Amino acid sequence: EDQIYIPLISKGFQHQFWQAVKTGADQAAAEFGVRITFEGPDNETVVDRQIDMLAAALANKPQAIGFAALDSQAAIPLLRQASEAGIPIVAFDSGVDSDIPVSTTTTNNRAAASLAADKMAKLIGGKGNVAVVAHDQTSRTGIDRRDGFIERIQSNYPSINVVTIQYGAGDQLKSTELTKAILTANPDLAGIFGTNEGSANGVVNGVREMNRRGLVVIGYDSGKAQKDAIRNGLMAGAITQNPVGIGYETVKAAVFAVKGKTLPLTIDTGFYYYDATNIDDPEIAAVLYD
Amino acid sequence: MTASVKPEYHKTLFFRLLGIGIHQKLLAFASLIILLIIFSVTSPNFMQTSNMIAILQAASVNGVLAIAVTLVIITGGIDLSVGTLMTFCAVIAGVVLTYWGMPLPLGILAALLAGALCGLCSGTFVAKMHIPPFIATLGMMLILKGLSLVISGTRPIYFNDTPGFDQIARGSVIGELIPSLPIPNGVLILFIVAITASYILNRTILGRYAFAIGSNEEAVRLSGVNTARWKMTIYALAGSICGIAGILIASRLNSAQPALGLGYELEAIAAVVIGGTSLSGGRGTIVGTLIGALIIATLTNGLRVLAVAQEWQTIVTGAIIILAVYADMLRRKNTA
Amino acid sequence: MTASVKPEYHKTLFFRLLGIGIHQKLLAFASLIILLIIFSVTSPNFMQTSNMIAILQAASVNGVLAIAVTLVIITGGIDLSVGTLMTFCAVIAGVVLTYWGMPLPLGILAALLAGALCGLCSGTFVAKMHIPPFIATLGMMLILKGLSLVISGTRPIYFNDTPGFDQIARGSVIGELIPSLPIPNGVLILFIVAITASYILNRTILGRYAFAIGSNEEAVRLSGVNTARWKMTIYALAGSICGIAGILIASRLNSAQPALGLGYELEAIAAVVIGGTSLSGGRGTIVGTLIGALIIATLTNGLRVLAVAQEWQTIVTGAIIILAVYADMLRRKNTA
Amino acid sequence: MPIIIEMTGVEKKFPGVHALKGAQFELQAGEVHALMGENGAGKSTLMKILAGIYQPDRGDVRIYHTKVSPHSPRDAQQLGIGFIHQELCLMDDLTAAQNIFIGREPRLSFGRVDETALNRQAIDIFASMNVDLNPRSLVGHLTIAKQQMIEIAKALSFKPRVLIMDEPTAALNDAEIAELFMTIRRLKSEGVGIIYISHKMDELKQIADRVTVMRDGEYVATVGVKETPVSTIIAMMVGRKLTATSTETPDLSEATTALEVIGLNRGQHIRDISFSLKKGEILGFAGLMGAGRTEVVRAIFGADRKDSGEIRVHGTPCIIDKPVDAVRLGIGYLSEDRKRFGLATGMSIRDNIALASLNRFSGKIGQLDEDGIRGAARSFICTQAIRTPSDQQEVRLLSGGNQQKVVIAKWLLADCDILIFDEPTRGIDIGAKSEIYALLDQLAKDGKAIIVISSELPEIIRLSHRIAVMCEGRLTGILPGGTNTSQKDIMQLATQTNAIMHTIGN
Ligand SMILES: Nc1ncnc2c1ncn2[C@@H]1O[C@H](COP(=O)(O)OP(=O)(O)OP(=O)(O)O)[C@@H](O)[C@H]1O
Ligand SMILES: Nc1ncnc2c1ncn2[C@@H]1O[C@H](COP(=O)(O)OP(=O)(O)OP(=O)(O)O)[C@@H](O)[C@H]1O
Ligand SMILES: [Mg+2]
Ligand SMILES: [Mg+2]
Repeated sequence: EDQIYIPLISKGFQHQFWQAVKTGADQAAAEFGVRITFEGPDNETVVDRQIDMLAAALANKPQAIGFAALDSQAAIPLLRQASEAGIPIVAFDSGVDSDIPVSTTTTNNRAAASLAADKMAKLIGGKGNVAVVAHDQTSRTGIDRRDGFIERIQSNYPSINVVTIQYGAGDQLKSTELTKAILTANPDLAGIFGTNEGSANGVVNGVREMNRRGLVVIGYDSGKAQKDAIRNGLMAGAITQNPVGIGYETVKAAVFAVKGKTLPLTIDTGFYYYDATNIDDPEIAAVLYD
Repeated sequence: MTASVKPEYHKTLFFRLLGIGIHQKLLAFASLIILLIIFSVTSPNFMQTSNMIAILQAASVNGVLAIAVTLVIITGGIDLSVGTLMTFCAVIAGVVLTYWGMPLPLGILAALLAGALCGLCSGTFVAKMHIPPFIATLGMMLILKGLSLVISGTRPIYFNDTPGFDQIARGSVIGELIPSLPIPNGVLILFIVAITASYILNRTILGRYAFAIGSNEEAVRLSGVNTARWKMTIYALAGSICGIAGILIASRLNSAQPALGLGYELEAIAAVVIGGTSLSGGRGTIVGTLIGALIIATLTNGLRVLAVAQEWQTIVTGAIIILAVYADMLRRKNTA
Repeated sequence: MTASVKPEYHKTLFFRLLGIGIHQKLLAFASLIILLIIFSVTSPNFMQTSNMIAILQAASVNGVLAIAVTLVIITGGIDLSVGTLMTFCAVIAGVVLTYWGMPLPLGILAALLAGALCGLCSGTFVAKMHIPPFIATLGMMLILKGLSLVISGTRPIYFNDTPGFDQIARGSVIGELIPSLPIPNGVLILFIVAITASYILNRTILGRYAFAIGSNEEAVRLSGVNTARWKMTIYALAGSICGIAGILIASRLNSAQPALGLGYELEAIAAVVIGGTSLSGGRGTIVGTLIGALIIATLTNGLRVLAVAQEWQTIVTGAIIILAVYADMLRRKNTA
Repeated sequence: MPIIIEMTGVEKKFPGVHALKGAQFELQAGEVHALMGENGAGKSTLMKILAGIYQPDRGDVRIYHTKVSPHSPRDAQQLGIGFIHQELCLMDDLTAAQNIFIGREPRLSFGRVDETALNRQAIDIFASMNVDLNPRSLVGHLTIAKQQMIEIAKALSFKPRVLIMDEPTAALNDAEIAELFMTIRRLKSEGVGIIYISHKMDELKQIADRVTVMRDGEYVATVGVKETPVSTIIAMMVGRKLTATSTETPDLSEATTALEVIGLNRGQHIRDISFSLKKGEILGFAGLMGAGRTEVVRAIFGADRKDSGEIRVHGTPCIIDKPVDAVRLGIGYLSEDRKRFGLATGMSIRDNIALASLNRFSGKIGQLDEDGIRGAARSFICTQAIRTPSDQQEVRLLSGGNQQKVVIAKWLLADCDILIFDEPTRGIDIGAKSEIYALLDQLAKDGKAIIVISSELPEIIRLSHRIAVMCEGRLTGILPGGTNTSQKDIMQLATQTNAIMHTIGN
């Protein structure tokens, strides 16, 4: 069988975001008639496990590889080995600090989080205390979203104060508990930003369990719970990337690379802010997942 | 030279059911009380009814899991699969209720049955195949983690179509009777599970054999007891308690999150040991475990309310776990 | 009625050093060989030099950690902090080399010292304060996790300014001599650690006391041995081996990743138990642990090369861990 | 003779137990000084204080008139005190030689152990004790008797000036005891002072020079062995006179057969064993240590597998694969190692007594009839005179004799009519022993069928209605009980390696 084989090594697997990326990748695979596999570690800290995955993927002599680096430096020797063997690498989600990838399909997390900050500022009237419930303290996406939000607040909205940042590992229950603690400690809190699906749902859950009204919650990514929360007003709005698009574009770029076509260095799949008003718009609905 | 904590039998019904020696056990609250006092002093927002309820609720899932582990630890075993088993049961409930659209009681029953069945598997590995409990349940932990993803299709299952499902943990029967005390049902369930488990441990043949097996399994076998069968029963019971935890967490999140659960086992075991149960088996109490779970929940909540930086929260939690167990050892040495 | 696996002494230097009884131990390879055969048959890409080397390399960090845990388990304890201690040591190396710009040997020394010191802490909790090893090292696990984040400023520390650092694990001294066999240094280090640990266990006083303490601590104490001191030494030794693991992983990643390490302890313990070491102490071999680590690495790699769906990989891994231990138990029963 | 050790006014309290009340003791060089007393009299505690394991609450310890206070086993070792513990205190996973020299391994450079020297030295010690043991064998695989030998070798290897032997012969057979006594006499001639604790009165005359008697933690008296009759010493120990009783073999010709074993085999250890046991009969099993008696009864009880053989209970052939099966058929087994196989020592007396009969005390949903259990436990505590503050006392805090009574009570409560006692009086004082004898007699009168295994020939002769003798896994003969059989008759069969059935009487 001469079917093109493209393994995708992602940053995660069981999370909805990565499953949405997988969906997009599967669509592209069906469309271009290639075979893909999709794998990712349990959490975004286990850098070495991801490299073992990459090594195993290389053993199968793939025609191209899609790779979302947990740490872009750590994987460079293996990536170099791959590119020397003539296997093109397509980076996705976040880039690899090197010229090895033939193309990078990504969302600008930092810019997306800044947009969340702008929306937050607007909704709370430009002043007050806000908190961040982040999903990870050390991973690229965790840092970018946290910093993108905080830096925008600090630089543009001097009367807004980020009182606390806590990390719930994207675990809904943990994020629920820590949201409740934040609410207890800050009775005057005006808004909370949850930096991924699990965090955002945890925040909504915590707010609901504490029966707090009038609090502005801004989330990230989509998923059924988050969409419901936006529809029924518990969540003001959320940032969404285009995970399906990321997966699709990655596989597409890989196929093109195998066929020797030239590719743009970065493919920005974009991000959007959605709330109750535009959630059903076709172009938004297209990038949301359940 | 450590004294043993033994089920003793006391006068008042409550303490009889919880199986505690008042005098000895009141001392075990010490660490908890100290924590409460420290946090009350350092943060004005800590001592509010709503926050106390938040702590209780935070302790509920871990508490139920810890009770399950306590049963297994008393027989001299350990159960690392409680976290993923909880998730697995939640997913099963999701499949039955949401995918198949069955009525609520059937979903709950399915979760409990699934838990009991998986527990029975672990129990069989341990009792019949003589695989060390650590490995048998580590293997189960991985198997169940994978199965949850397979069965759910790596997607959360929502319970929106099952009205009342989220009220199982979130609603408050007590709050309806006494509006000033809106203790959520999840907490109530924790206490009901605790009292039932305590009753089983201290008042039934199953409990008696659990202690005896943990104390000297060979002697029990030579007394003509089918130790394998009783051990399997205990693991199955622990499994069905994980099923309750699965319902609780699913109800709180109004969804079954198939990827959750890893890491919950260590927190549960920590609660058990802080509560004075010996990891070598034969000794332990459910009240102790409850206190252990409350200590962990209070600590976590308090540090968050104080807005201690996350990395320092971890450090302090680690230190306090060591200290709490150390204090418990000293206490028991002195009251021995 | 299970027979004991004991260090026995054999003729050839290699086996003497590894302390294995050839006849008995060759059987322990069985599970590994079976796995290798199954994967070779099912996937044409599995049996390549480069993939075998990938497996060895994947086993190296876990193998070194598992050796550290083996030492502790032989004394009848357990060490849950090995994963985060490894990270902590890597971070310390990063601070010394990158932040302070010291020369390479100092960085390595600092990592080993940090490991030994933390091990000594756990050892003190266990031996002097009589805290159960499970809890003492669970506490240490949290403390070290937090400390790694604090010290590193929650950022990875890169070793770009320390030339040659990445060659510690990635380079290949063997490959320079025999170009057709580019076995990375990391693997070489694993084997050196294994041989040294095996030597210590089977040939030195420290090893003798480790087995003796695991076998019957009270008897050793009554023989006038300062068991506390020796236990602390073992924990410190295990800690410094975690330091080696820290250097290995930092070199592989050319960075110290401060959040990594949680969960590594269970994999290490699984390797130890698959290798036939008894969790109740007194018995165990380093070769067994090596085989255990290789079984896990082979399994993980093979399932990936077969492109088994990830959720099924988890399920199969769990099942095989249980089966491997079961096979080991049956084997020992028969050779008893 | 110079006085080596003087202990005076020693007080020791444990939580809830006043173990020593002003006890005193004196030891001269070159004497064997027996320390006697009932279970729980405080003998071991006193010796543990001397050996630095416990610290006394009050009182003096002098060695060569110098006040000392050993604070650890190591201190005591340095003072020249060797201690053979009552409870075996060995590391099962280490070899014999490694056990003996633990803490004092001959070393090479870099902390290496000189394994060759270690084994050589062990061989020397074994040779001096005249025992045949491989220094490389794993202790966990050895019999209790061999393990006891290793304990003794370990204590000797210190070349102590004072050697404490806390019931060293509890697990030894007569030949081994004879060897031990040779060693003791040799040490004595070298001027070593020996403190000898034992419950076997006959050993007293053979080996001891003086005897100190303790009762309830108090010093009673020190007397010379030669000039004091044994009955006086016993009276000092128990504080009352014991009347020696002997059994009368009842006429069992009418009695039905309770248990029949036909052609039982298992590997090398059990070879073609057949015998029968009637209701109301006490069948003694004699033999040297390792003759296979324990193996036989464990196989009957279903604790170990059998290769072949039929077992009939009350005439019906039965399959007994697990202890559960045996108990269901009314067979109870009291193992020789009650700590390991008989008791859940961390649990209360009440729980232990009820352990084999919980089914009877549990209701529909498994709830326990705690009152019923308490009643049953208390009635056994009464009828068997178990000395304990309450039925809730943890079993591990009881003395050996009382622990044994708890095990017996467990089987009586379980309503077993076939009872197998394996070394029922091992480590049990003379008072408790006679109580257990009386109890066995009574049980037989009540119609129970009883098997008793004992390595003490006088005991076997005293108890049994018939005596089965085993040697190397074979049943070499069945002798009549009572005064018709002499120790010599038994020993002859016990050392007879080819199996010729001698059936005398019955
Ligand atoms: N560590 C301990 N804690 C509590 N009580 C103890 C402890 N050790 C001994 N005792 C109690 O002290 C008393 C004396 O015990 P000891 O072991 O000295 O008796 P003994 O004379 O050696 O008896 P035996 O002949 O049965 O060995 C007993 O009542 C025993 O239960
Ligand atoms: N676990 C074991 N491993 C190896 N050999 C054993 C084991 N148990 C018993 N044996 C051997 O089986 C034989 C019979 O032992 P058994 O204990 O039945 O003898 P016994 O007559 O009851 O003597 P004792 O009074 O020592 O119990 C002995 O040779 C003994 O060494
Ligand atoms: Mg004694
Ligand atoms: Mg015997």
